[in-house]
Amino acid sequence: MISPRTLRNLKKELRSSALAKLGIVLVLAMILVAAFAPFIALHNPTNQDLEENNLPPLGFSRTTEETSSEMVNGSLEIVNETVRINATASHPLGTNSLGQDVYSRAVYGARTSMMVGVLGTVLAAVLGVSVGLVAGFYRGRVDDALMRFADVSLAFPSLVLAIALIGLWGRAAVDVPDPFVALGIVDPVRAAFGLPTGMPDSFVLPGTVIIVVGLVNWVWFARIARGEALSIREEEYVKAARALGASDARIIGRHVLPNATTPILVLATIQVAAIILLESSLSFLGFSGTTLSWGFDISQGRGYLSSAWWIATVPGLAIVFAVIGVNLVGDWLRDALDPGIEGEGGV
Amino acid sequence: MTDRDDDALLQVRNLRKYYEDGGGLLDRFLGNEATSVKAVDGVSFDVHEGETLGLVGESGCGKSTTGETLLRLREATGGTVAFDGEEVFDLDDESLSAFRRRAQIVFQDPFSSLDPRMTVGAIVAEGMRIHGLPESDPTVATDAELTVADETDRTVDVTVADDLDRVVEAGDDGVARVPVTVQRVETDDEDGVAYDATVDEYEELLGATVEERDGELHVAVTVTGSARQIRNARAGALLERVGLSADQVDRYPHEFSGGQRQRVGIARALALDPEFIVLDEPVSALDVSVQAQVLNLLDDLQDEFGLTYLFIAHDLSVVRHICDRVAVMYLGKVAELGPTDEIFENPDHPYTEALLESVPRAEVEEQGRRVATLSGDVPSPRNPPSGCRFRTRCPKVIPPDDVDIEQSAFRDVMDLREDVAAERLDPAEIRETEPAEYRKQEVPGITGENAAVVDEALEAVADGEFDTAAETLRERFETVCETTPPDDEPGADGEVVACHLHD
Amino acid sequence: MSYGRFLLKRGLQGIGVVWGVVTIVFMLRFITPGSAVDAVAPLDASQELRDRIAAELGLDQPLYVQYLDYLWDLLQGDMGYSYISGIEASAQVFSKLPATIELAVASSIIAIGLSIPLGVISATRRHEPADYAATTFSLVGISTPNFWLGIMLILVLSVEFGLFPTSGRAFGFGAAFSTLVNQGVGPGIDAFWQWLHHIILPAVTLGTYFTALITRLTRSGMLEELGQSYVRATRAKGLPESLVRYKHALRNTLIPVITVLGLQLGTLIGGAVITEAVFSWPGLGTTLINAINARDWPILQATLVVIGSGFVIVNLVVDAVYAYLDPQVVAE
Amino acid sequence: MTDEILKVRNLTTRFFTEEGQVNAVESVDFDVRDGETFGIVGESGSGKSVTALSLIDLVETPGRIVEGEVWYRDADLAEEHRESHPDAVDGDYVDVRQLPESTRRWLRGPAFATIFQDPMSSLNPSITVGEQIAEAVEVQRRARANPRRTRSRTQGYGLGRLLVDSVVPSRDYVSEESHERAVELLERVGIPDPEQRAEEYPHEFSGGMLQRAMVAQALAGEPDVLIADEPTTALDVTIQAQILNLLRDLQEEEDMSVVLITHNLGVIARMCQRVGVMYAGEVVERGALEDVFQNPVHPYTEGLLGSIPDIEDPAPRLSPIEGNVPSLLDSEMGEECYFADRCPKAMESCLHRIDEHEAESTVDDAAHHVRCVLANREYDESEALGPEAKQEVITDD
Repeated sequence: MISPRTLRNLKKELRSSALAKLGIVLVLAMILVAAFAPFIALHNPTNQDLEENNLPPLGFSRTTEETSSEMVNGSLEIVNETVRINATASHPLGTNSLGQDVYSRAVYGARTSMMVGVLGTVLAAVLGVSVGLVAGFYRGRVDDALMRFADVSLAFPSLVLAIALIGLWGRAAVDVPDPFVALGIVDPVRAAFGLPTGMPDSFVLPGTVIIVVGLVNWVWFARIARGEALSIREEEYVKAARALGASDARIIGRHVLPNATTPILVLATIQVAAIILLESSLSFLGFSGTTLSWGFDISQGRGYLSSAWWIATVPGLAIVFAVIGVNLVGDWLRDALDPGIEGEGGV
Repeated sequence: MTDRDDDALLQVRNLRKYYEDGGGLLDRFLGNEATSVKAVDGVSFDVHEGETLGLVGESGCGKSTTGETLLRLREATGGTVAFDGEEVFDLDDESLSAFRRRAQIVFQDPFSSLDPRMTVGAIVAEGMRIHGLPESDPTVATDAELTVADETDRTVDVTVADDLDRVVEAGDDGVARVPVTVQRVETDDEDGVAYDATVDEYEELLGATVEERDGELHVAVTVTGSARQIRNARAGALLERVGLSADQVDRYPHEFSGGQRQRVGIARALALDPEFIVLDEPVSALDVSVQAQVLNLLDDLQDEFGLTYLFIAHDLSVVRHICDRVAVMYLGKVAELGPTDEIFENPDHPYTEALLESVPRAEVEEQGRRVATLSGDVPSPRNPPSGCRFRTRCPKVIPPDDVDIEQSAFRDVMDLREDVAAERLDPAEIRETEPAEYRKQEVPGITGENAAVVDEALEAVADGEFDTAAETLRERFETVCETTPPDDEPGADGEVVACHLHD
Repeated sequence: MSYGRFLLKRGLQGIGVVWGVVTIVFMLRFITPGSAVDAVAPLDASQELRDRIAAELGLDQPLYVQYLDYLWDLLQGDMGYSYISGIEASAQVFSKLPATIELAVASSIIAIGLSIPLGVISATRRHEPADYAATTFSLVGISTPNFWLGIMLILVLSVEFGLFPTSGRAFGFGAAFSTLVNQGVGPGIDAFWQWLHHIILPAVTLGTYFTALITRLTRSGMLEELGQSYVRATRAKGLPESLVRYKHALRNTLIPVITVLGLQLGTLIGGAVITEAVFSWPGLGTTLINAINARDWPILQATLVVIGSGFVIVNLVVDAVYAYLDPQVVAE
Repeated sequence: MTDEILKVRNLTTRFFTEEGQVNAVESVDFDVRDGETFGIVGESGSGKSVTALSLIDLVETPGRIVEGEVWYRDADLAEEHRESHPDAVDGDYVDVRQLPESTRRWLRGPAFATIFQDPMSSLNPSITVGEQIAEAVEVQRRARANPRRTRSRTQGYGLGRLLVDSVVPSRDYVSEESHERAVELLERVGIPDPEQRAEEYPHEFSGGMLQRAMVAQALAGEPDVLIADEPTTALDVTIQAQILNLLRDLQEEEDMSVVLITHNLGVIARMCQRVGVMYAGEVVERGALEDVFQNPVHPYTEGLLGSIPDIEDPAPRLSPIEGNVPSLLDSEMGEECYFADRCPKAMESCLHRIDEHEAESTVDDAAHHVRCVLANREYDESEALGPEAKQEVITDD
């Protein structure tokens, strides 16, 4: 599918750009973290331990006022002492208000973001590209109808529409069994490394969010695909194919789509980044189908800004690094393949 | 209407192609009237078997649109195109597909005519894939040229699969023949000897098995290659035929130069072995030295496959070199049509004359040659001039017979009339320089009655009344060239001179 | 096609889009599980009570009748009454609108004011510190979720250093302005300072993503424009480099940037919704979220309609500027 | 002997790309005389356009003018730089390559003016044609007003004003006289109704009219040398004839020399007195039109002339040059004559670098230079390079 010339351009650009290398490293890291979460998470992210809540990350400590009552020569006295709470090695990045390990939740949060980002983009791409290609290729009324509908759906900011749809359709989610846990290879490995076992055997895939995110972002793909189809159909090799007797379906499948993949590929990377941001915004506002999400953790940490700043900070940094990685890969593809799309796509 | 010239392979009659734009519902509501660009506005010509008809003209004259419309790559607005007697625009899908195999096209731009994501082999073989070729032609007999190595003492008979012609092309005698040799081979199993048959051509596509039955050797030759392999081999052969090499089948278009890419385009057109090819400016984008190579190739292919060409170009020296007959087009219509030498040696239509005059010759005599150029620009095909479309620039525009005026002066008058119609004159300037004086500058060669009428018109312009000025000039100087369109129907000899000088 | 006729055409198309927006908002109700009555009727309401409510809300009419009623009411500015508070929906929504507009305009000014110069400087001073700084800032800018940025700003600037209020909106721009007018300069300045003091953090939060986006666009647009052959031809006629860059290249760079501004307006308004949630800024965003959670249909529909048509109006302005800059658009 | 206005010596321009060093222009020598049209002909990839850009110092990275002198005759300029750049001045001639970059930029307009192949992409689409021509006039007017300070050309037109102008087109930079002069120039190049057309945008012009506007813009600085890079290639043949007539008339009336660059040998024949043929970055043959066209010495020139179909008496078959244009990648260019692999008369002696030889010339005052051994010896069959040697030449390292 990817022609050797595209591969050559990609390699050439990769060699000459450090940012591209950084991008690939970050994205690979995110994929690995998401895939092998059960192995690298220190604790089961959902385990609560109220004794050890709001523990600071390593290198920091926290003071808290503790009041205790004591019998001092016959009368009840309230004693205020300031107690210093130090970080513990078992929770390097600290714990949140329910005593859940912040680092482990960030690791599992990667899985949610990755899933929603990729699946949402795929759904948007399939919807958008098919409609856009047909509209651009046949033009006329089909094209007009699409363009008017695209204008209307652009009038609704993705976040606004997403909130409305999720709010109204509910937050149905799917319990996906964790393959590694199912294979039973997680606990032995964790035990070997002296890590606590008992990782969650499944993780929650926010079905509604993925569908809504796909529905909300298909317009960007439709616009790009339509633009490509409009220009490619005028190319001489399409006319030559028609002269050879090729049917419309063959022309679209064999000539238009393959030559339209470059801008669609670049837009896809932009959309993955945008959807990760969108998903975290939704879960921050409480519109996500799962609690194991960076956005949700940030919203939890908001209440403890003064006392436990790390609860909100760590998942936020995770989002930033993940999205920077995806954006850098997007820039690498755009610089190497020069698809000529600027500013399309977005939250 | 001329009778149907029976041996003409292609008969185009009154072909029209208009592009509508600005026709959106909203546009009409807002009053921006839908305008139609009359790219091809009634073109008629024939193309005879084995001939190369040139279709030449400047950009915007509609030559490429004509080429594409007659192959139904664009929807025609009107007119008829008969190919080998069949009306192309009425063909149903099934017969349209058959027509596609007989008529092909080669494009101009080496970088846009090949799909960058397909290998060169796949590009050339695409036609065959669409039409399920190579299929076996039942009328073609198949045979083997048997050579039996001397020491085999058995009688041998050979049976050849009848779809052999999918791989081996039929010879002149209409038989697809393949050389097969049978020889004895020493083997170490018990009877010490066995017979082996090998096919000496297309080894990877054909297989030969030999069986010994009661003292006789029976050799069976069958096609073993898959359809894809056969197509690939045929594509390789076609690449060789156009001057590239078969082992470039898996290369991509970006690995080839402009000239080589055009050769791939030609190989693609040949894949369905058509009878008729539209060559739409095939060498215009190439450098001179590469252009010569491709022109020679097109010549050789025409002789070898008996092809008929419609050669579209704007370079007159290339057209002179390769075409038997030439049609000169201007603004969507045929201005002149006839045998190449006649058109180039003594052109009849003023536009053809001007074209030939303008072409710079690559020889020393050309140095410092002063060319009498046409005035103004090509008018917009949105609203072409009435009557003869060339009248706005024609150096031989015909004055009305009751007006005696010298040709160049009449041309100035007609230019003046154009400026008045387009309101390009500045009333203040005319007022300031006095109409008579202004007339002397703009239209020097006129005197007496003619001068008086022009002054009267300029007077009107000075008062800002462009319409009355146009009317006064029209009454006196209206020419047949603007009232009646010249006849551009091919005569009995198939020639056309669309000019009133020749009615 | 003259400039005026072009705008008229865009205007008519805009009205078509608004009509589309209204239709989709109306349809929203019918693609949602559960009936609107649930939002109003108490849980244990009897079926007979629920029917009466449904009739009262006109839900028992055939679909197209409801649709025409809805359109007719809308045209008269009547968007129904909030199921929860009973206040007129349009009143409630329009009272919240200025806050969102303020926020959107403030962040746009920051964004456009910062990003165009940043983009141009980084394009004309490639591979220099300025370029690297701008590129890094813009990359981080578009990769940071604005709600997290808001929280971090609150953490650092409000909690730690106490420079800015953590949330809320003291004076609206209008209120501050009227204070200036009625109560003279002293309180006016103070009112404006209050307004500014409260809006800085939300505006920066919302503006950052947009600033980063436009900086990247301006930079790549400028680089592409400087590679065009008309730039070389302009230099060939002896024009000084500053003229070539700003009068010629920058002008043509702004055209696609402005087009994208129109496209990305949705991102701005979407961002406003979430920024308002972070800073509890009393704008349309908070109204929308509350309406959704409470299934308060009139308010929800009113908010969406206002956001949609606001978007169309702003896009018309963008088209006007775009057509002014690029004469070819009008000619097409 | 008419005097030369421009003498180019050993001009070498190279592009340092990732794939390696591309030798676009390789030690090119030629002169341009007063009031003469000097033609540079060659196919795509021959380096003719890069030569033009090198003359006006507009070679952008990754290209760089590595070597070469461009001697331009201008008494005042020579006087000005006699002390500051002693070795850059030789009599009235100044080697502009040794002058500071700002002075070279200052020469664009009064000394050199350029018109390009596609007029539509040589003008800013969102600014009126009149304004862009007036700009060219204005820049010369301001430069002449105070030649010393180059900033003079943006005096009273600071960055702030510039930024405003980038959005709101204003006429601040350009004075009223410049606008009138622009309209005069439009009329001068034969555009009807110039006041009205000056207010129109490039997309409202036809190709021919726009090229006339480009010529008008080039005349703004009353240049000594007009460099025309494929001026009529994008035009139809009748419009081409109009533009060529215009160029010839202007050359006579403005007493201007023209460097005409094209691949069309017919245009060269009609316009040029002397011509240089370029192949793979080198000038392989140069001299009077009669010499180069009637008794070409270099086999490439012969091959080129043989490939063109003759409109007057078409030969039954063309005699093209076999093979393809060589790659200009330094790593793939050996030490031999770059045409050796395609040359029908290639010999052993062609396998090393060849510099210009003087061949005999029929025209008295025009030297006939050829970068080929055949300039002063006969082709000797015995030394001919066999096909395998030629093949080996292509892939030798």
